[in-house]
Amino acid sequence: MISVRQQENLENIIRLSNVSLAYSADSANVLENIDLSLNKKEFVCVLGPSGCGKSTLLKIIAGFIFPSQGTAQFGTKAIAGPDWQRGVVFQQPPLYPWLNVAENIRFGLKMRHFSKKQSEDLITDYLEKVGLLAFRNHKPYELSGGMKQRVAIARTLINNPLVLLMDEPFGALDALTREQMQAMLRKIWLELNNTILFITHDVDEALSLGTRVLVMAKGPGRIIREYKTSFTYSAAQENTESIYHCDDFLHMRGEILHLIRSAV
Amino acid sequence: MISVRQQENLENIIRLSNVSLAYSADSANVLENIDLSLNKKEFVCVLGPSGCGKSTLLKIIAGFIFPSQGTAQFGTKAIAGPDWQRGVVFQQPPLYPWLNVAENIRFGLKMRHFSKKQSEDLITDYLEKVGLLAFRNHKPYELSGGMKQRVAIARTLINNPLVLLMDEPFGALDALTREQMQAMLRKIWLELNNTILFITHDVDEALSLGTRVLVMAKGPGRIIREYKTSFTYSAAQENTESIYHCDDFLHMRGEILHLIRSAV
Amino acid sequence: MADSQVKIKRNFPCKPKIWLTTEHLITLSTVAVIFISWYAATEWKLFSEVIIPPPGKVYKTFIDILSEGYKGAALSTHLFDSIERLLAAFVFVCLTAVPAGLLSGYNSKIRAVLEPLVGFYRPLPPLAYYTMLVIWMGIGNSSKIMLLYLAGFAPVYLACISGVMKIKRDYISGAYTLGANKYQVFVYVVLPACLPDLFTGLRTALGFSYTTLVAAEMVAAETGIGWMVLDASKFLLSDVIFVGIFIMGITGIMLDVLLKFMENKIIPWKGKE
Amino acid sequence: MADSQVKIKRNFPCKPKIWLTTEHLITLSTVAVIFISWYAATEWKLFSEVIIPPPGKVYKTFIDILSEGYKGAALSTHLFDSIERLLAAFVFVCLTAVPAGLLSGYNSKIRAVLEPLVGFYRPLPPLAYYTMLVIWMGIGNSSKIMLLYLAGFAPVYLACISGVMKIKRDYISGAYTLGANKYQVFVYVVLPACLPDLFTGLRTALGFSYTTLVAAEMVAAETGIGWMVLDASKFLLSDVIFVGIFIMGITGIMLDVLLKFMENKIIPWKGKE
Amino acid sequence: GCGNNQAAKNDTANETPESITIGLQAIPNDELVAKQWYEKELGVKVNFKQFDSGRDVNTAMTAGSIDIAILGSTPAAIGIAKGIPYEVFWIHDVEGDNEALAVKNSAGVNSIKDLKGKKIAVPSGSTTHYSLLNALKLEGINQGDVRILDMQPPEIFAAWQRGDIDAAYVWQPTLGKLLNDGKLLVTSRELAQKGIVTADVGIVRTEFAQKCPDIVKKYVQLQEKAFKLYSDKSDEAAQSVASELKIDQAESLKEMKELLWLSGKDQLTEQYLGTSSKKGDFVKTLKDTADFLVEQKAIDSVPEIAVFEKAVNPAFIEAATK
Ligand SMILES: Nc1ncnc2c1ncn2[C@@H]1O[C@H](COP(=O)(O)OP(=O)(O)OP(=O)(O)O)[C@@H](O)[C@H]1O
Ligand SMILES: Nc1ncnc2c1ncn2[C@@H]1O[C@H](COP(=O)(O)OP(=O)(O)OP(=O)(O)O)[C@@H](O)[C@H]1O
Ligand SMILES: NCCS(=O)(=O)O
Ligand SMILES: [Mg+2]
Ligand SMILES: [Mg+2]
Repeated sequence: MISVRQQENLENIIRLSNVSLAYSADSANVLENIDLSLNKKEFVCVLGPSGCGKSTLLKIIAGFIFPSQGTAQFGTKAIAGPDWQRGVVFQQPPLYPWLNVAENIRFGLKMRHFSKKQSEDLITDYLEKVGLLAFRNHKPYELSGGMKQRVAIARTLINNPLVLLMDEPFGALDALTREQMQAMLRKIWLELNNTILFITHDVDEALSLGTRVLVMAKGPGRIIREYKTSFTYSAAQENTESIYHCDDFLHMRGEILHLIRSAV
Repeated sequence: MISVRQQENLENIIRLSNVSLAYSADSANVLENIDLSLNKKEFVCVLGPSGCGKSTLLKIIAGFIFPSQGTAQFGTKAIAGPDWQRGVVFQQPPLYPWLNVAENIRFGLKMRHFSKKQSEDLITDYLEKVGLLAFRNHKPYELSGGMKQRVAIARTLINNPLVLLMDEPFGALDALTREQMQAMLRKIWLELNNTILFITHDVDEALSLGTRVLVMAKGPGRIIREYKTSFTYSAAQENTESIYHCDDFLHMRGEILHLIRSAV
Repeated sequence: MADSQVKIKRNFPCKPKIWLTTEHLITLSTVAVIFISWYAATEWKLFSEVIIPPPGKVYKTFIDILSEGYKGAALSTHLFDSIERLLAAFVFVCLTAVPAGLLSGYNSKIRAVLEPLVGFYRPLPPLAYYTMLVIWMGIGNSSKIMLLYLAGFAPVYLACISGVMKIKRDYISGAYTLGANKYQVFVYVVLPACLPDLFTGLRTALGFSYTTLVAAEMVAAETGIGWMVLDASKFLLSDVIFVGIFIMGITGIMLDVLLKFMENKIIPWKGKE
Repeated sequence: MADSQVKIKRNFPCKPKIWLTTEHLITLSTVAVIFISWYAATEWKLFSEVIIPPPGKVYKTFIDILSEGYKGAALSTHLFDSIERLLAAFVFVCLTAVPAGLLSGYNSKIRAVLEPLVGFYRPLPPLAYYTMLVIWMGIGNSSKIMLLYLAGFAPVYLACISGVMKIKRDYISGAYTLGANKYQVFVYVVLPACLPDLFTGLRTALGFSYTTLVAAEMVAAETGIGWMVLDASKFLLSDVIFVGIFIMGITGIMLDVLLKFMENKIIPWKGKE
Repeated sequence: GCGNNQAAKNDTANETPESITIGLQAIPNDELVAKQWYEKELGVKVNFKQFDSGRDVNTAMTAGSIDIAILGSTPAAIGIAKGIPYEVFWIHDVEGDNEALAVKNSAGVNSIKDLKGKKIAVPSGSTTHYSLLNALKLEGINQGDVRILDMQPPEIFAAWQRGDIDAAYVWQPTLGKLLNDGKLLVTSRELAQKGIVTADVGIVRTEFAQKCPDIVKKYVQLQEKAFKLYSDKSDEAAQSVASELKIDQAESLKEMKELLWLSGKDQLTEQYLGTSSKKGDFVKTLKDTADFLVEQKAIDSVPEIAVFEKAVNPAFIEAATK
């Protein structure tokens, strides 16, 4: 099964060529010489020290900002702005305070003219997936930090975009909820075949979810190493906890941690 | 040395007795029957599922909200509002956008009438501690998520409050930066003897930092288990990584994870 | 046993409303102090009656006008006519200034057309161009409503622009990534996100239009509270002027409270983001 | 080799300023269209000259007034006198309404005293109480400045209150936990956090005061742009009225641009939180 | 109203419009006495519009919002000079003791000559403005020797009370209030005797006059009727004015008597409007007024006398008294 997916992957869906970015003309480059392709159905995790430019990279792919140099493409077209086929889960979730939890989650479907009935079932489904069924009618400002993050995740996932860009989506979740969310995301990805770019600061998380792990360094931000992984398939089948103890995993984990430590 | 500290600890500095909290008269209790004492020089970590009321508990101790029932005391007095002796690191850091990084960090010292000269050295010191020396004159909106969090940490630590209340302070930090921050906090705590209440969703972090770990459950939020720990002393002396592999640690970690999983 | 149960005072972070707070008492005292000073000043004859009429006389005049009207029209007619002009203008403001302002905030080309025009007429005193309005639109209600409309347009328009400018960028980018098109972003994000500023603008506009009422009723009106005050001032009937001023002040406050009330109903999230 | 180097167009998320944008061109066209319609309307004599004087005549009158003055005073004197009154009022507004508004937002007791008073007088038309002001303060500059001051006070006061109300709670609690006392929170947090709203208030107030200029110069003025327009309207000198209106509109825009410029200098973080 | 509807242009001279609009001012003269009869006797619906001063009447005339109105001779001269299409067809009253120059007792002024260096308030562009400037000129006082302040009557009273001004040329009822601590220096009646005539005149929109001459004629007849009532039963006339102005009858009679009332016959004499074939002195009064305003730099230019000749139209009085 693994090899089948690998073959399908050959087609690029996102392609950054020689991208550099500076926030203003008189400041240094935040990203430099980034060459990155996301293949279809890949799950790419990005690791890197705080401030190395992970969010910046994601914003370029999302179409919020444009490379100062180089090109960014989605499919065969240059990225000209945001698009629902590139769904984004923000580092700080911008939920709409005038909508309640269910309405926030419904937002994308409404924009895309789903009928109310079609949406209702989907919403209930996703509310359950993120464990917030009981908070359906709450307003965002009545939620805890982790609950907000989960609403934001549901809001983007329900849209089922071709590409999912997620910026530390599980950052504010406790160990248990986090595992549940990881499992959910993995399942969705396996079923729906989205392409995912996933920023995290947790090496375990990156290894247990990604098919590819990128490690970035800072000053200026660049990709220093790439790992192909497949622990996520084992995790999907067996107990997740078990992969954490397998040697391959521990080895790669050690290598990455070492890399991050030494890169500074 | 450990026993010495234990003895000093006998004095309560924060005491919650039978505290319940509901956000409004017609909603259910978010916290119920909380009895919690923080002894002087303790480092208490709080774990618990997303939405169980960790932040709410911290807000009560900080003096931002008041118990609906029961009493909250700081020393011998009821908590009547915020106070610099109970320093707070927020889950979402409210840095002042009109001040640059150094000015944000200087804020507390300025309020407390430290001379400019006294402050300058301290600020440089703390900027170095959180790894942001180069960003001294940046504005908060020019920082990445993790950098903002570190500014907020420095801003509170520089004040050296009696009690430190920290709400997932390292949530947005990558593995390396996180370790550095943990080491820094541990060092400060050992040197300055603050009392710390530390909310986290990372069990490893809780065990490697705390002298006591509280586990909360939700519906309504309550403390279901307490662990005394002392891994932090070993971590301070030896390599931090080493404690993660010691049996005691793994055992307690497993127990807590199990507890969190089964509590739902 | 029932009587051993202790009632515990409960606190809630979101306090329930209390009807008579210390603040209300302070407000009442302030008003009382003003009335007493007024009474004292006239009682001791610090000013001539023509300058400041005693409260008693103003009250009597109020009752008289209430029962007999002023110059051929009942008080209610005067009030109603003024409010009608105000509201007509206000409705037009809502229908035009809100979309114009939001669109101007949203689209820099539209702003390039409208903002300079508004910027130009905004500081113009109504009295400076009222003559022109009367010449163009006649002396009927339309020139009066137009004047009130112009007074109200600018604050709402500018508030909307500034509201749009203040929207968090992530709210808008978020909507695009969820599949909204420009039009949907406008309706489903820009509009609700601007509501707090919109209401501030509407309240400013209402107060501002009210302020223009006398000017609007200066030419060839026969009814209206503004006209009544102006007419009374020609005959130095200071008691009538005072009655008119009180009515305008109090109805002004009432309209404002009404808007505030609507604001609280419509924007419960204000200040909680 | 030097000529093999390729110049690459670089983009930055924060774009550098371009001096003549499409928007500027649109604005210029709008203005041009208005002038051309004006010219055409008068050329084809759609309206009598009293109603709309032709641009040429207005320009001529402007030059005349510029060289000879209007009714015994140079144009610069008229303009200067008006601006002086405006600025005096504006300075008093800054000195009083800003602290009053911020304190009212911060302390509910202070608000309980001041807000109802402001709420009451705010909708009152200046023309309704101007006679009272003249009675109390005479016909000199002080009653004129007072009228402009009252016009400007309310917008700034209300903007400050609403600014304080909108401050993120965490900004304030954060300051307390860092050791600030009530006074320090006010100076170091409330004040800077309100600056954006404060400036909006100041700009509204300036426009609003300007709007009251003619009313203020209605009584016993011998100079002032407002007086000039009013006097001209008594003698149906529509060309002078137009000159006056243009001067007011353009100086109004200039003052507003000045405030906007200051705002951008003082609050670089606006909209970036 | 008549002639308001451009589309319904019709050559027949005597249309009966659906309604007409009459502009009033609060002046205790024949207009207010006659007001009670208009609706019934003009045979059309009548809308009344109340104006504060001749200045607003001119504005409304320019807009074509009113058909017939009353205003002072000064604003009338301005309007004609500016080419507003209306004609003077009636003189409601000649200003007498109701408009006067009052001086505050404490100012220590006993004659107009003493006014040098003093502050004098007057509503700009009104009849009294013209009267004041002429009164000063007659005494050889330069405009620069005094300070003339433009104020409306209510503010004049307020400023007077405070002692901000020394003198004022105003009309009733403010004038009466000022005299409580002031005295008269000169009245418009005295000035009229020296040829400085100011008056309140009836004007009609030219287009309306051409289309509906009958209504204008009837209107003139009603003024005559009011004049008669005033001469024969002054109490009754005073009563109707009193109820219009909301003052008591004695007060209204007193104020009415301060005005000089003219019958239609009086107006057809040389001294006033004259006849259609030979226009009277009032043409010159209007022209003089306008000339004077130019001299004072109040307005920029004055047309030929012929324009004023054309704007004075006694034909309706002639028709009415036939
Ligand atoms: N709006 C901005 N203006 C100027 N500089 C910025 C801006 N946003 C980010 N930066 C700078 O760009 C660099 C990278 O920021 P970015 O947010 O991409 O980091 P990150 O890798 O996402 O970090 P973290 O893990 O802490 O979220 C940082 O040095 C930051 O100071
Ligand atoms: N302002 C509020 N109004 C109403 N309910 C609230 C409010 N803030 C929090 N709650 C509710 O209180 C509960 C506890 O929230 P709290 O923020 O304390 O959780 P937490 O343990 O910090 O969670 P997390 O780990 O996700 O930050 C949640 O169910 C939340 O919905
Ligand atoms: N008494 C006449 C007043 S006015 O028409 O000249 O303003
Ligand atoms: Mg980031
Ligand atoms: Mg929390």
